Amino acid sequence: MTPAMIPSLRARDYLSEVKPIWCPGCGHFGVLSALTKALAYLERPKHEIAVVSGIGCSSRLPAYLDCYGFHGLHGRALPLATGLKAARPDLTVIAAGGDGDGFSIGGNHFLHACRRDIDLCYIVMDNAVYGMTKGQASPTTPPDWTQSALTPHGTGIPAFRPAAIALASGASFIARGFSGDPHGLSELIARAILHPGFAFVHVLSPCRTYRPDDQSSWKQAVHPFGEHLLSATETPINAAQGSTPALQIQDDGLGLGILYDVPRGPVSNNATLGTSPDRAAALDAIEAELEA
Amino acid sequence: MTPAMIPSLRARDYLSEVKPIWCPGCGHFGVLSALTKALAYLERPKHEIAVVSGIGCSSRLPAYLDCYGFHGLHGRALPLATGLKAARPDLTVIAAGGDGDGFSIGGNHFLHACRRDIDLCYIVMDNAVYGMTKGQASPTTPPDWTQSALTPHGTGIPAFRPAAIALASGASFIARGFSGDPHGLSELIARAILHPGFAFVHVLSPCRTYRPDDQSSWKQAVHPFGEHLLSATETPINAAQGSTPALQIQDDGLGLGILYDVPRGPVSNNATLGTSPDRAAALDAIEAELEA
Amino acid sequence: MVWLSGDQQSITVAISGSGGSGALTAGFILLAAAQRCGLYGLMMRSAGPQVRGGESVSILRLGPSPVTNIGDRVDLLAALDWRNIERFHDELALDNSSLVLHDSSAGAVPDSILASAAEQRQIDFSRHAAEHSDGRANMIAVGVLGGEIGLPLPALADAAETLLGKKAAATVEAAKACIATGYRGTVAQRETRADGETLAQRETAAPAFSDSPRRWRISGNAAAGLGALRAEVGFVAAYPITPASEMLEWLAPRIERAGGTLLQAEDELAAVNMLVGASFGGVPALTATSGPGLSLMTEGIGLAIASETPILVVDVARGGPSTGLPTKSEQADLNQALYGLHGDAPHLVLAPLDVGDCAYSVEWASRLAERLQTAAILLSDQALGQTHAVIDPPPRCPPVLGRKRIYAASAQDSAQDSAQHAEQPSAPDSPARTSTQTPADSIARYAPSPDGISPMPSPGEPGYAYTAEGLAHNAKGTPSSSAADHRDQLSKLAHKLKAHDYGDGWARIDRGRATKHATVSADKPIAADQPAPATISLLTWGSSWGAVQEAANRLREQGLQVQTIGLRLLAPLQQEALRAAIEGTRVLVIEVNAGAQLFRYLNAERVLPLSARSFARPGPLPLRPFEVIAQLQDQLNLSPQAQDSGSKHSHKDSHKDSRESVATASQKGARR
Amino acid sequence: MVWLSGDQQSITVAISGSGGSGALTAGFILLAAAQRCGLYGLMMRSAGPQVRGGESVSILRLGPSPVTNIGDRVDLLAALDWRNIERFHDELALDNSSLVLHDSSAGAVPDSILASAAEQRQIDFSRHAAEHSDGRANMIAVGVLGGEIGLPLPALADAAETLLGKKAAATVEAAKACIATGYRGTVAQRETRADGETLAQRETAAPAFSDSPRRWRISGNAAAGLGALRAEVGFVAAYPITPASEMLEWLAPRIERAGGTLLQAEDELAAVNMLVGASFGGVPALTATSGPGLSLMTEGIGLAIASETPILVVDVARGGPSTGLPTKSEQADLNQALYGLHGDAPHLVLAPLDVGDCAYSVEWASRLAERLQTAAILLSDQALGQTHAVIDPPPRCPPVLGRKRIYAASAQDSAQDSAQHAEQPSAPDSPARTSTQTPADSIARYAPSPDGISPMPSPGEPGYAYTAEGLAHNAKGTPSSSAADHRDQLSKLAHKLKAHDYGDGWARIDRGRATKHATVSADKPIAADQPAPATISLLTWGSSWGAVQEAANRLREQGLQVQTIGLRLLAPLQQEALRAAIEGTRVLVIEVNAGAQLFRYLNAERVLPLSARSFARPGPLPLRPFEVIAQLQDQLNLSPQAQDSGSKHSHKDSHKDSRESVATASQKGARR
Ligand SMILES: Cc1ncc(C[n+]2csc(CCOP(=O)(O)OP(=O)(O)O)c2C)c(N)n1
Ligand SMILES: Cc1ncc(C[n+]2csc(CCOP(=O)(O)OP(=O)(O)O)c2C)c(N)n1
Ligand code: SF4
Ligand code: SF4
Ligand SMILES: [Mg+2]
Ligand SMILES: [Mg+2]
Repeated sequence: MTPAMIPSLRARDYLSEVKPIWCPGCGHFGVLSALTKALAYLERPKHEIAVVSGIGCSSRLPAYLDCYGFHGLHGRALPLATGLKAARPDLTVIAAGGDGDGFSIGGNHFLHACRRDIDLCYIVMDNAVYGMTKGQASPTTPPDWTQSALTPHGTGIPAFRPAAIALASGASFIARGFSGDPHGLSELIARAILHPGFAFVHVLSPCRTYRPDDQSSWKQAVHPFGEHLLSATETPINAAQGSTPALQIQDDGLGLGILYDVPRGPVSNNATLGTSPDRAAALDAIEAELEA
Repeated sequence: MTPAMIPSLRARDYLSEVKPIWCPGCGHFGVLSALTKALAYLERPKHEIAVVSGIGCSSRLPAYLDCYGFHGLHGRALPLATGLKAARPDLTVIAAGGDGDGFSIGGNHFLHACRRDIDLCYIVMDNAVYGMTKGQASPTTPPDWTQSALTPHGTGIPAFRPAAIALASGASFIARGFSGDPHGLSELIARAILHPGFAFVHVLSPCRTYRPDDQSSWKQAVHPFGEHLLSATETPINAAQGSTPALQIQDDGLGLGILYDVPRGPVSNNATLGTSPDRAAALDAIEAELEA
Repeated sequence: MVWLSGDQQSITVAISGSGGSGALTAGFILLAAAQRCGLYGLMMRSAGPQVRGGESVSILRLGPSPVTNIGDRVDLLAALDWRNIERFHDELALDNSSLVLHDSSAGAVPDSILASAAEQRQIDFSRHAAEHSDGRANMIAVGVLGGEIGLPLPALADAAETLLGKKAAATVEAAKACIATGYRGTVAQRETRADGETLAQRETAAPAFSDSPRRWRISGNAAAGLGALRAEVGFVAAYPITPASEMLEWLAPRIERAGGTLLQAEDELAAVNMLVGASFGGVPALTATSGPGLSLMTEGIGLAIASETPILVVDVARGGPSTGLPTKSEQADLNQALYGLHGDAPHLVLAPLDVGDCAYSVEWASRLAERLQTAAILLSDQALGQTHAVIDPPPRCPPVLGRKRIYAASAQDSAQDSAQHAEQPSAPDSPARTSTQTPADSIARYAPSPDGISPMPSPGEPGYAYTAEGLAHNAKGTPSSSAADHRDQLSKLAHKLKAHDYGDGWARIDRGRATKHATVSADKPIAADQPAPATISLLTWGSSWGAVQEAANRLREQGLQVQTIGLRLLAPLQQEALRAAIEGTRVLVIEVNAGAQLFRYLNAERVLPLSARSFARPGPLPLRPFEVIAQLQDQLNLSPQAQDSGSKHSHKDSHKDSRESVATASQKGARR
Repeated sequence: MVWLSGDQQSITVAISGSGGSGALTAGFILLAAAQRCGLYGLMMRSAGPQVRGGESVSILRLGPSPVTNIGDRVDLLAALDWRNIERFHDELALDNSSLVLHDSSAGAVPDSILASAAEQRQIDFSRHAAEHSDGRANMIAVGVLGGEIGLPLPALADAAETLLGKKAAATVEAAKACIATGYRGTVAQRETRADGETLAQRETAAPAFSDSPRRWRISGNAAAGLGALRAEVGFVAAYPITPASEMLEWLAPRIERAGGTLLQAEDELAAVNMLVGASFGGVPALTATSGPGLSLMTEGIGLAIASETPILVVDVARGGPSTGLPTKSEQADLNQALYGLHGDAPHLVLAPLDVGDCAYSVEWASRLAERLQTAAILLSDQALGQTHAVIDPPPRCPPVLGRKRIYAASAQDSAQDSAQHAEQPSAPDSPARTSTQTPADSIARYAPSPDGISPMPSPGEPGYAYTAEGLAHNAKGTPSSSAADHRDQLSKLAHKLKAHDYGDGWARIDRGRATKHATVSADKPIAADQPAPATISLLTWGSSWGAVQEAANRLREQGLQVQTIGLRLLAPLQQEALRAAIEGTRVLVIEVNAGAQLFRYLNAERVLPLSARSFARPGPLPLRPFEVIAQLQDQLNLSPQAQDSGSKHSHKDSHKDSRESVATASQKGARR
């Protein structure tokens, strides 16, 4: 991001007129701001961007942008984004949502979107809680958090490791940002959008209301990812005969930066649109075959 | 498995009278036989065992056993097993199914059952195909397999790595067996049943009909897992402050044996049944509180 | 504005304020204070779109006899400030006999309030609060409103102490001091007012505050949770969703006290399948969700039905379709509950009729599911679930036999009669699982039987191992695609539901007591207390019951012979009983949804006369009694005066006419 | 057993055998041979529970005029062996005029076959096959049956060559040799038979084999896929499930040729949400599934409806409930298709009436969904989807305007009339997306409009960015919980479906041509060809159409004035048109499910007279014409003789009586 580049649209031009319903101090404000910055930096025309989401406080994001958007179903942002991108490869498609949306009810789509490696940017605003439904434990909530009446003794189960799962599932780009650092986050998002494949951006985005301590404790605990390790060799698709694929993950969940970045080719089982074959002729030929 | 132990029931006593619908030569026969061997070895009374499954050729397993069983929904064996075990901790609960059932439609439950670490044994009979629906690609199908009309150019996406996902999700026991080696497999299953937590047994169980080459190619390729690596340190639940949890996975998908085995405590958010409190008194007290 | 003086049977009070103003806390304290005086009441609340800290309104209605609904209008509004008050305009329903109390520092009275022509009065809530250290305006409002309503000060103070109990002692004391300030100011002010009532008179007239056992203060969601405990539900799995989460949050700590398990699932697909597993294990199981979750559960519910594994799904409905109106009410999930499964999948559908009835209905639904080895869907909604009410403790549900155990299969029919009236409402019809008795030969899990219920063993019982099956199967449970097996099992599923005797619980039918003007006339014989045969039936379900009930009472006072029918058991529909109940009456079917879902369902089952009419309008506004009265007059072409001259209802209506009425009625509803 | 001699309008042939015997291949070759002779036909198949290699049966019916169903019985059975033949007993429907050909080496004829009293004849299929190297018994059977039926040998050989084309040349040659052996043996044998017909006579009588363009040989699943291509569906996402997978497998390579995308999803939840995404992107999208998948899709379908994003879900139904009968047919998903969503969620439900109609209906459903910005559910079933038929190429669906584009919103009404009759069936009512024209100001995505359809931009169009919304929203799409916004948007959703002019496609109505005995009488004027007004309506939907149609033809030949009505558009129900169509007739509603789902639905909508009756019985057996005739006589108390004396139908039926009929009729159905 060289200072020489002066974007033709300012970040705020990407904002719609809808006022966020978020609580004052919510981490998601930082993500919104970082995203508009990234889009402005990339100079993507607003109408060529589509931001789709699930349900949750975080998933309210699309309406706050002056781009095309879809506020879909809880947990289903990724399939919706996948269908959109597969049908309209010309668009910049961004999926966004929360930790509950993406890792609890949407966990299966997360696994398979990572594997499928379609060219999407997926931003998860992880606040380690269900904000929208008033403070239940999410998969990333620490096991000993007892503030939810639904799990009065805590969940008792270890927190979900989004980066590890993404790596094990085959994601080709993994980054982690912090909503308290919108500038750094905007750069990660920009790179994720540029990545030609599935790019997962894990954002620590504290919930002011239900986990009021995260804001300050995360601010202190985050650090550059550099010293840690995320590596994958020999994914099954490009493994040499006889070699042994290996994954290594060393991650305290608080390291910021690009954790993993290995471009892979596009999905091959999709006939892309826009090659504009002669539909009518194809149909005629197919109908003729029915006489055989 | 010391030869001194002579089981009171023979393996075949665990078989029901229902004749399997499996194709001759199907790998799943080997799993059935290994499972009955393991049960006989463990001397579990038949009526204290429940085997639950999803839908698929593999998921037909329960009916072939003379235990309690549930042939449930496609992809939902694990939640059904979880509910059963949580409500009836006295039972030995085994979940079983296929790669499509467990890793495609059931992927989310796989993630969360590994995390939840409830005392279940989960046997996935992986034949890298959807047998029951006549030969479509499953998550573990190699990307270049073009035999399914639904993916005529192959899936083009790397195969799902069950062991890596299980490890990253927090499973406490991971093993891999081969249906062509029912004896070795029965030992793995026995150990999985004995493991006090979620025990995942990944079984290479070839589909004779839709992937006829796997039987012989797997027979040649499998090897003891020994030389490979599956390790997890510092899972979030027991991480020391400031330490960095790490996972390492080196696995060609064909190594047999126990890949990982770290007992963890039982889930703590479940009040267990059977502590037999005075229900009526509890109810009276709760009702009285409504007057406050 | 005088407390229940003269004819006034109840008072409706609203408190509004922006984020953090404590309008809800104030409402809860007033409700608890009413509870402390032997009054009835209910409180609904409404909030803006913000997750937290947004503006909100609490609306309470209090009275000496059971309060069934929020009424037509608000008598008294305390506005702590005016921010975004327009959002609540529809819900506030002020008119020219309402009184609005507002803070002088809150700025100009908004147009929407002015337009209502309500009387205005300035009260310096915030200035009075500032007189106390830690003082808060909402507590001044509690005092002012308590005084206006006529609740005794000790009741207000005790309520505040209970509800704020977890806060610092200083906070509680400050609250009590503010309440006293507000209360005294109001009552003193009245002393000087034209109505001349004295403080002493007021205090005498006020209901007594007592420590003796009180009525219950409970929300519909909590009552539903209580029903689960009463039904001995031992396993709950669920995924959070508004407005059902509170039922789960109420249950989580309490089911543990009762020895059960609650598990937060990764999604609704998991939750419903967990229930099936637990129930297969012999433990009654329940989940709570709302529309989107119910959609995700339909496949699992179908499995419970096909495999004959009892489960109960409580749908605390919100506005639809899709994600819809998460925090507001509508009765629009009836279609899905009745018909939402693939294949022919007969099951139970029930709905509670009021807050307390959530306990009764959930208990009954769970016990019926257990007995009939099927899935039950219970349709609560936001208007029941999130309404807090002061009520008489709800009764236990009628006795229902427990799961049919395999041991007792032969002795079944004889055991049934005696057990039906046993004190224990759910005695299983067999010896306990610990019995050492071993059967001579195994009984097929899905064997036919006269009542359609096959005995169901639980894992752990030796000799009965079976595999529960969601594929079409034969009597043993082995998958079968034979037409005969399929037909036999399908008719078994249908028959067991039809054959069961549900008793009287299927509906509340109220033909009214003798009308007021009848009882005051001393020369009427006691037999006049017997309700006259009805000529009009107001037929409804679920949360609409309260408003319909009040509408009926008013109509009766006008001399109309009105009966109300609230269906509690929606499926299987008790056709014969319902036909008998509406025989010879004009029927108006009332519900809060756009699609006239109940009306269509009753037509599908051919229980309604062709003359029956529908009043269906979408949510989210709560149904008000006056709407029902207006529709009655409009649709049945019936004003109180007209009725006597009107000819008795018959089925003479022209066929054409009546066939058009589905569209007409529901369109009318939609247009409102 | 003589080919179509005399009155016989068709012949039904079955081939059975155990795993690997090739009974299905034999059936396919016979069907293709019939196609080559200008005949019509259809072939159903049935298999045992084994995944592969289990025993199976193919049942074909062939004739010179369109074959609509499998008929009442099997004329001719070739049993390659007897293994597990009892499994197919119900489907084979042999009687004392059937002929059974069986292999002498297969052992004793099973009791079930003997009980049918069918004529037996031994043919040494396997011995004859052994005469050829690589020879197979099933090919001998093809020859024998071809000869019996009277298909010309060259047609059989050509069919075998086409169908076995991918195999080794030697295999194909062996097959042809076996076919010739079987054929010649049969025909020669007949020469010596009592009927004295000579080979020469047979060959003359046989239909001609020609190379000229033929009728289509296609399955319902393939036809549905073709409909998708015709509708310009550009995106398909799906998860495999029987019996829908074949539709997807047919489409996968072909949609690619037409420039579209097909994606195998991880589950049905993903699939349906992928459609919503693709369609939001402007590309018509479709999925295919069966009951369990439809259950999982209901939440996503609701999103499509609420967000007004067109999608089409094809349900190739199988027997239910739950996992049910994966490989067998039933029409039991109608309830879920109509009512299966939470909230009020109006949408389209259609059903094809025969194999070819799958193309027409899928195309129409997709185009309607596009135009009306809603979800369409199309109810095919296993009996249509997996039936292979020889048919005339099905027509294109009627013209439907494409998506309403934002540019043309103002010129909408005028453009509509002209475009409606344009040659291009789906001209979008606006300039193409590439237009450089930029609007003065943005139009709200969910703005009200007279036809209820708001213009819908696609991403990429500058100036119209909007966020599609599944929450209740205002005209701009901003989430809103206001009662007015909710009511407005709900009525828009309902209105756009009601207001659309669906034309004649909503149903097939057949009042019959002049009956046979009318046309043979030469002195009748041509006007006699006009059908007489019907007195009986046989009302049905989906795959039941064929059998109902044949039943009606037979009844007409007996002199009854019968009309058939096959509903193609089930929702929104075209009440007025349907009422007009059945006016003054006695109505029997016919369907293959236990719950009388269509009958109940029509009652819910109050379109049926009280005298209407239901014939509903569960699957999986295909509906046979004789069942319909028997029910007609039974339920409408009507034999052909009785009709003239019977009084003309009116609505006089006692009310009581008619209200009981739901239960009665459906129970009768269930008991069959
Ligand atoms: C099918 C379904 N289940 C449950 C819900 C209720 N629900 C709405 S948002 C949400 C969780 C939101 O948590 P998260 O995704 O972490 O977002 P946050 O609010 O924390 O930003 C849930 C459970 C729903 N809308 N749909
Ligand atoms: C909800 C749902 N979707 C799809 C299906 C169809 N279906 C049945 S089995 C199966 C796949 C089975 O594959 P796998 O689990 O690998 O088992 P296998 O047959 O290979 O042993 C599918 C897709 C179904 N029954 N239910
Ligand atoms: S509840 Fe939490 S996540 Fe939701 S808006 Fe408020 S602070 Fe943000
Ligand atoms: S299809 Fe494959 S997996 Fe299924 S029974 Fe046959 S061999 Fe086994
Ligand atoms: Mg969150
Ligand atoms: Mg498989």
